[in-house]
Amino acid sequence: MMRYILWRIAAMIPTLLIISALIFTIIELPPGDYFESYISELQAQGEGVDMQEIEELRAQYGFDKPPILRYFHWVGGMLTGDFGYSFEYQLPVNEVVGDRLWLTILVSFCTILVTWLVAFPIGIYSATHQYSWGDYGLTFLGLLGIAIPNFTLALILMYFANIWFGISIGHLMDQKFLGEPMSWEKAKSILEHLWIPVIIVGTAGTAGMIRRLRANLLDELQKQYVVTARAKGLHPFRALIKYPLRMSLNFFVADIGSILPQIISGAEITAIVLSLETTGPMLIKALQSQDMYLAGSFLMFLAFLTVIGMLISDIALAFLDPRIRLQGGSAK
Amino acid sequence: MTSSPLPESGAPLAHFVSTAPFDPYALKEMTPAQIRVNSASQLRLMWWKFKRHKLALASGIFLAVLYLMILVSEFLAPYNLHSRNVDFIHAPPQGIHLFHDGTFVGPFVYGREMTLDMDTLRRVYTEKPDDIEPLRFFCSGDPYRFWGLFDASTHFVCPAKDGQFFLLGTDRLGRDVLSRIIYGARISLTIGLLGITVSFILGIVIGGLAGYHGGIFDLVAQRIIEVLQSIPSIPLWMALAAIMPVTWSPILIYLGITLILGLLDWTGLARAVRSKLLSLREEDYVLAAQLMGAKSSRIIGRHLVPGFMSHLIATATISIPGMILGETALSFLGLGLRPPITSWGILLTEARSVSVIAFYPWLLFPTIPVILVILAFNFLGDGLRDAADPYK
Amino acid sequence: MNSGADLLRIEQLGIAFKMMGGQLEAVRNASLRVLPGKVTALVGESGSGKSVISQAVMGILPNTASATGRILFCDPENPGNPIDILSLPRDGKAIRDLRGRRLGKIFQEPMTSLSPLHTIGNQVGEALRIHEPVSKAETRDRVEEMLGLVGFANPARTREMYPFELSGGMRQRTMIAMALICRPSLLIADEPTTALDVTIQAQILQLLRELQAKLNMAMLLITHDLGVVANVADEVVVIYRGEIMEAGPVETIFRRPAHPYLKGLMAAVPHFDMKPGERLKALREIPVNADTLIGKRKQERQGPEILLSVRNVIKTYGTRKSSWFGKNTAAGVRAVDDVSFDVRRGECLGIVGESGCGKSTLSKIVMRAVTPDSGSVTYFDRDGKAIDVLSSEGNDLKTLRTKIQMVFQDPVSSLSPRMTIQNILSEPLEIHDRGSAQERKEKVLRLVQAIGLDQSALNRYPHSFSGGQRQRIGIARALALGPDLMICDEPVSALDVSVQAQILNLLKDLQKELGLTYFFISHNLAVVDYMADRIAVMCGGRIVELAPRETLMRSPVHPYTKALLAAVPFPDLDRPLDFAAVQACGATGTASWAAQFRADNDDNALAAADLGGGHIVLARRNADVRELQP
Amino acid sequence: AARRLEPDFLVPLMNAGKLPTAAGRLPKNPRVVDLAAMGRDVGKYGGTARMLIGSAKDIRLMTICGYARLVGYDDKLDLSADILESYEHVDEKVFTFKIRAGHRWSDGRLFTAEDFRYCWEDVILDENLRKGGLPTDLLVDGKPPRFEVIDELTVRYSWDGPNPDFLPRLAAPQPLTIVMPAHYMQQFHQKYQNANRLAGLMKEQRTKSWVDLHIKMSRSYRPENPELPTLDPWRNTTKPPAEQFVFERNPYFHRVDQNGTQLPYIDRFLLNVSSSSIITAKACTGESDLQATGIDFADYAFLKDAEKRYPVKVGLWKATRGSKIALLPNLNYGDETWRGLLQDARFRRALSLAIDREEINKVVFYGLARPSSDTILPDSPLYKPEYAAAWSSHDPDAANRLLDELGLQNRDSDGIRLLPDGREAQIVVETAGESTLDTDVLELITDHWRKIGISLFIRTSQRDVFRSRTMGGQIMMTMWPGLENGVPTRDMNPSQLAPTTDDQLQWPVWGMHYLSNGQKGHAPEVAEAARLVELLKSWYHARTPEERTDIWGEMLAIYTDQVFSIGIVNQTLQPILRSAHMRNVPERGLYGFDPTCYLGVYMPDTFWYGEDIA
Ligand SMILES: Nc1ncnc2c1ncn2[C@@H]1O[C@H](COP(=O)(O)OP(=O)(O)OP(=O)(O)O)[C@@H](O)[C@H]1O
Ligand SMILES: Nc1ncnc2c1ncn2[C@@H]1O[C@H](COP(=O)(O)OP(=O)(O)OP(=O)(O)O)[C@@H](O)[C@H]1O
Ligand SMILES: [Mg+2]
Ligand SMILES: [Mg+2]
Repeated sequence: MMRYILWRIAAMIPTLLIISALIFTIIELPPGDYFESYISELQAQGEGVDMQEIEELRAQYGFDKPPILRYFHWVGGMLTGDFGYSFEYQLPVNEVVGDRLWLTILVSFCTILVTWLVAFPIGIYSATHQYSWGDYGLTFLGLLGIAIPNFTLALILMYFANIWFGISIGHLMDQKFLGEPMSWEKAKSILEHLWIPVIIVGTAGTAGMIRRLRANLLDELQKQYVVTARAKGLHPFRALIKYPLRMSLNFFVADIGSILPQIISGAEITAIVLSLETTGPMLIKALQSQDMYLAGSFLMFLAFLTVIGMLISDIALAFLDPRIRLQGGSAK
Repeated sequence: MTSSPLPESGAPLAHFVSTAPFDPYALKEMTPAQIRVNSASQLRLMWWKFKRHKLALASGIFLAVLYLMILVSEFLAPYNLHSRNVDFIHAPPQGIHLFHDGTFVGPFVYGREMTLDMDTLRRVYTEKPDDIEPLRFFCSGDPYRFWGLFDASTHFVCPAKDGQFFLLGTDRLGRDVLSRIIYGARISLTIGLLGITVSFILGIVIGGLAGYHGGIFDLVAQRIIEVLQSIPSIPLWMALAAIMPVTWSPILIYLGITLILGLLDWTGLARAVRSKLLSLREEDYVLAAQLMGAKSSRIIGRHLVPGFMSHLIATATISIPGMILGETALSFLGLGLRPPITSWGILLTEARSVSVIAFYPWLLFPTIPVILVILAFNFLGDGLRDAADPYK
Repeated sequence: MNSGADLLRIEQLGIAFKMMGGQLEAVRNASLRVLPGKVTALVGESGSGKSVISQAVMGILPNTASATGRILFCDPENPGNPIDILSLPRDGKAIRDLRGRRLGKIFQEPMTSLSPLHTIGNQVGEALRIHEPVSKAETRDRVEEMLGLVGFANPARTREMYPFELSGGMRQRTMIAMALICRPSLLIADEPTTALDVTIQAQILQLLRELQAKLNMAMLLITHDLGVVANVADEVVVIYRGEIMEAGPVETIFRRPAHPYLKGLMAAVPHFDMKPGERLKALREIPVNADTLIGKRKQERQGPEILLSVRNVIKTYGTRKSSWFGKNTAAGVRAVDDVSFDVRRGECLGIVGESGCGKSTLSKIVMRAVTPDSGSVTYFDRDGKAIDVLSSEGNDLKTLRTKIQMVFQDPVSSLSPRMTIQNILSEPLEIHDRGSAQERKEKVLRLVQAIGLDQSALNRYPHSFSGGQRQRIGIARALALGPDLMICDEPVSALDVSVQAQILNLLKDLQKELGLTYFFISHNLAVVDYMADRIAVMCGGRIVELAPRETLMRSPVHPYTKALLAAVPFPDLDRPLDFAAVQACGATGTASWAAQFRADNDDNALAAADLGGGHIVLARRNADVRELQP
Repeated sequence: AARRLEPDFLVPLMNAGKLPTAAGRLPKNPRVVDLAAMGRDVGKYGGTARMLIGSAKDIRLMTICGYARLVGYDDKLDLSADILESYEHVDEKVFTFKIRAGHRWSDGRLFTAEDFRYCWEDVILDENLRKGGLPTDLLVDGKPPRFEVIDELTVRYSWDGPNPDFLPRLAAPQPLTIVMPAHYMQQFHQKYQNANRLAGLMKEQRTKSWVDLHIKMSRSYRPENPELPTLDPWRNTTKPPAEQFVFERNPYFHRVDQNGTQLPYIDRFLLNVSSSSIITAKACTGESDLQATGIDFADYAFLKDAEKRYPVKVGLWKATRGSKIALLPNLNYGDETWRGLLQDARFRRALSLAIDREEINKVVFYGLARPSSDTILPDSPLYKPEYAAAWSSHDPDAANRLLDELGLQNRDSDGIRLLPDGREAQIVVETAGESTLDTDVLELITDHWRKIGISLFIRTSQRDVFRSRTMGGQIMMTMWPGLENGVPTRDMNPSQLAPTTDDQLQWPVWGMHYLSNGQKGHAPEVAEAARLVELLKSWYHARTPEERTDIWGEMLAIYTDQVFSIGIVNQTLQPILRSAHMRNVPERGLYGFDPTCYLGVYMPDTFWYGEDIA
């Protein structure tokens, strides 16, 4: 196993290289570059631009050189911890992300937590009470969550949260706390705002998890070893947790690698609508304005999370099910 | 020898011998129902089991009707997709009445009048209580080109001549929301499924092979999955949308992009399949099949995947909303479908500001068919699952 | 011994299964009882409802079943207050309190009854943790003690292992340990010893008797082995197709069987004194036309004499724990240790041996389901072509897959749970493209009938069959392609003697008519005696003795063989098993062996010694052949 | 009444001795704003105004709206000295600027001729800082001015030829920079700073060269550097990146009200970064005290509704664009046949005539806008009704006739006209599709054009690629806002009517030609366009106001008659939301970037909070 892990870590290097090349290509694919979009944005407001200055900037950031050189420059920079420069913010990328990263982690973490806290009990309940009113009702609620597009849900929740609870529209905190240092009041304000994005982003994943957990559990519930456990006098619920649930976790564990990236990118639209101070809107904006180093480094960060997540998922899988042999072919 | 094998509690056991006739060759006679069951095929058995699940059956019928309906959207919709009525912009939904002043008139709506409140700049619609506009059925209304093939103008229901009938209200260009929902069903119910199909086939095949064979196959497949999973869809859409040729029709572009997304979307499923197969392949029945000389495809298809069916069904039904609403996120960023094509997702993106929720909530009506379809697919999936469940 | 009120009284029990197209009445009007401290044996035909009754007692009938009648349990802890188990809420507190603690159950199919994800120790100790306030350490000690009692040589190591790392018999012993760990007052044992070799079986029976005596434990014993019944039961109930046919004290049943079914059963028992060529007397004979069944012409025994040749095969399993840190084979288990033998065309080679000695592993190596560390397996085709089993590819492999078939030791897990019997049986035909769809259908029907099931079985799923029925389905599947060599791993262990007779006769007929070759693994020495032409005895991964049937049975040389033969229980009240004499004599008990058979930690000390007449025994290299002769 | 002359906000600083009193902070001769004459009230100090911005870059709104310029427009669009005490010019060739004595930068240092000199000699003329040479606005016939420091408070720029653009450029929303706080900027200049210190500063600011450092630290339009001394009414105190920018009053601001109270009244502006999609919603819940950007006419009803629930007021101003949105046919389109058609005035006129502007007005603008060609508004002294009416009536028949005349009489089975080479007449209009407005209008136009046998396809793409793709001839037509300045005076440069830059999407290649002095692109091949260029050139040399008026008139006539851009409606309304307590915000006004600088010419420094200050 140890060998396998080392081998996998080694395999990450070429994988990440391929990913970086792909990401670079995707970012380069749309015609134009940041400066084009910068100029046109200014023009749309009726402002003029000093083309001379733009040309200088272009030269400064190597946009007059072939993309391949820029690619190597970028990758080389990342290896030394230099993630490039954001044109939009006119700051090094590391500095731009700043607080947003923490808030993103906060939102993602809460979302994942809520998703699990909600999905597991409900999934188990639905499986053990198949076709009860509870099952139907919770299924319906869950599906409602994914049937309504995130941004619509965001608008609705935001609107009613404001009307009913007086929570200020959008953002992760009241305006007055923006840029303030952390305080009790600020934390309270953050909590007050947090539930909206968490619900919105969480619903989709929750419903999927409930349904899949339910399906997997229903399959396992009939297995003989559950009967054995019951014959030992184990409480059916404990039996369920210990045996079928663990079996059903297979799909869940297979997925953990992509949970974080998925939630982060799934939250993008919501974050834009709600104008959250997370990285999502920043990424989208960077992509739209072709602020390439910002976008690229960000995507690489997500990719890195994914790759690590996959490794963790594989190791967890082997822990979960001792029968699984990751290394070998089909012969024993 | 006694007539009951059971003595008093605690008493010594007497020798009991049954006196019932005994014939080792006797066969239990079967009822006709049993005979029918015994000679049915597995599919037929499943169908019978499926039928027992009433809600699933109802959902199945509902979906079938829906899919039949999209064949005749033009006929069912009271208006055309793009018919505008500039006098009825943002008109709220209208109730159908049967009685006027206590007398039966048949289905009709009251005529309405729009006034513009110049102070708040809102359009105010007032019902004219004596303007009865009876609905017409199988009537001639907006002319359309049926599936682009021939001209026709028959509709299932139309407003009274020179009247109006907006059951679900109108949007900001005065287009009938109901008609747009009916037309939108065409795209929403079809193209997305294509994406699901592609991603499912790929997911099962690649995940299946990786999980079943493991080793180098698994290694390569996993690296591909890693790479694909690392590329979020939004930047990809942005890139693709930028390089797709202008001359392609929007529907073609959308189809293309859906397919591409399908081609990229299989990774999650593949991983689930793979990890499940990694453990299932250790089962004895797989070994049994191998020893019979079954090929991998057969083992995966006949032995392993069925053991995983519930998960697949659940995943499929849960991906349907994603596919129906797939374009909303993109439309939101201005990358999705463009007029003249519409879908439920597009209709929803049109309601993208808080003011809509406050003033024109009927623009959110398209969520209702989405919810219904998703529920129907899920219940259908439940029914299928149960039908395939040997323990039921 | 206290014989107060009945511990368990089953009154007028009826159990029916909801099925497509109607009900299946599995049990009708069954009444039986178990006295405290006594053993009631429930015997009967395969599929007659024994296991279902035992499930009803535990309150763990499947959802599709419905039960009528009463099952009264009179807990000695709470005497005079019988509880009707059927009336307790399903999985309620009351019944949960009984299960595991007061009622222990040994399931018929040990493989599927254990969770593959949890260690043996975890699963065995679970009942203890549920019902008794025990500390971790205490649990561990009790578990290890229990594992030791059921015959595990190294309980500490076994505790850490996973079920799939154990042999069939080991899993069964795990089940026994699990059922016994809380010292229940009633043990429901559903075929507890089918997968055990006779010596271990005797050991387990001994253990049960001790517990009975010590704790006044009663036992509802479901078994097909009339020998076991004769040796441990106090009362016997005979059930046939869901109805009680005969009941009485063991004496009466054995000495004065009255019902024709019971008589037939007694008559069908294979015994060691059968004349060559004598057929077993099955209750029902099903005439089988080998041609139409297998669909293949009667074939002369042609081709080279040797069909399969196994040479120096070695297989070592690494344990999972060690596999976390690189390949560490040193810590592994040597399941098959330098085994060589030949299988001749048309013969039946019987394999007997200690539970966990590597029989199944060996058979899987021959099937190429397990790759040995070294050694070779060669198959000789009818036209003399030698195929290397371990490395063949393409066409050769395809031939092998049709020519060699296997009956798995564990019938449940070898049947795809989501395929109907129809599909399971026609699958090999489909794979190898035999016949049209219609022909396949007909053939499947003939196969099903040949194994004593009827058409109504075709559209059911494996889980809805009884243990014996599933076993027969496994046999039918192996027969479907008409193989040359059948590897049967305990093919009839779950069958009652009459159905067993029926199946054995079928196999014999096929052997005679089609020249089928069998590689027959069994713990039932009488069965092996009936079937085999030559018998190999395995112990600790090695073949310790190999001889023609007669020779081996009459004049065994190896101490292990002798011990085996001595531990066979006879269905005869006058030949009781001398439990005291049965000692641990397997791989763990080598110490008691004569010096010339012991390896004494020297890997290379032993070699096969030929005693002539095809009689080979494993002994020290320097041992004198004559010394070995009995 | 005893008026308080010091804002509470500054009192602590003054008490601490860090700040002089008002008298010490104001120039000897401050600019007096006569509020009464403007019909406004004298206000009182205090309060914080919150404003929502769509991205951090929008902090430049404060520079635009603050509108402190050397010379600036008033709300009648007349030029007058603002920061300068006075200015004079001789024939628009020699400009003499007089600085207010005692005028100080926001850090308290005196503002003198040295600041002009530094900017001219050490920045504009510095080869490192100005690699591309001088800004074109400073060149007349390719030659820079002579710069002289007359005395401490007087500077002079003189050219050989007239530079009528000079003062308007200084008054522009994004002004020409000719002055910098020398005392502050010198520390970043190679010439004044020792190399070691400079290197240290570069490291601190993470710039690669001192040039970058200087550029970065001197940005005044987008005031990202909180240290940079400014002359604006409010100065930024927050360093980006941030979600909220705090602008505080400049204690040395040079304007006073008629009572001598130093402006601005409002102490602070808080600019909160929000995504543009929820600015409206937030503004409607009272989270903004002054909002014009990010809210749209379409939201008016919603905004108005908020008046009921929150202390806000919504007014409607008139947008100054020549047309809210216009269709710009690319006269440099790559396809030969199409280019021929697009360059033919009859074709453009037909397209214009086919549009039912009344319908669009009704559907999208509640009938409150005015159908018009893309031209100036009646608010401009140069306005004539015929400009607006040119080819902007709804006359499909005339349009059809024009098209038939052009040889497009053949149609296919769907009624779509065929080009001479047999292709269908399909026009692809590109739009940024950022608001539904564009697509809605296009959808309506699609129907209108179908009636004349032209099919329209909408393609949304990122607007940043429009310019280069239009240049490359890949875009046939774009949807874009109409003329920038819809309320010009004759003294404003009419260059927007002629091909003068490469970002004019109807003729970028010609514009490039002009811009590059004939180096790139090519000269207009359409006579009328060429004439526009000529007229523009003659405007520069026109001596009398009448001459200028005439030139403007002729250009406007040509532009509208030729339908170089197809206007739809103009005089659309822009909602302006303000706190109900805020005073002096005009009810009506002209809203636009150029020339009114959004709120700039209406002087937000005179806005104040009445009643209880929020
Ligand atoms: N879950 C089930 N659903 C339907 N029928 C069942 C089910 N379980 C058992 N049966 C049927 O009930 C009958 C009795 O089964 P049971 O398992 O009790 O047999 P048994 O006496 O234990 O046989 P064996 O000795 O072969 O194990 C069989 O005919 C079997 O097919
Ligand atoms: N997958 C495995 N991993 C590790 N050890 C195994 C595995 N399979 C079998 N073994 C070990 O190999 C030995 C032989 O097992 P095998 O199943 O061949 O025994 P057997 O002779 O068939 O016994 P039984 O009669 O009890 O079925 C046992 O000690 C068992 O624990
Ligand atoms: Mg049984
Ligand atoms: Mg075995």
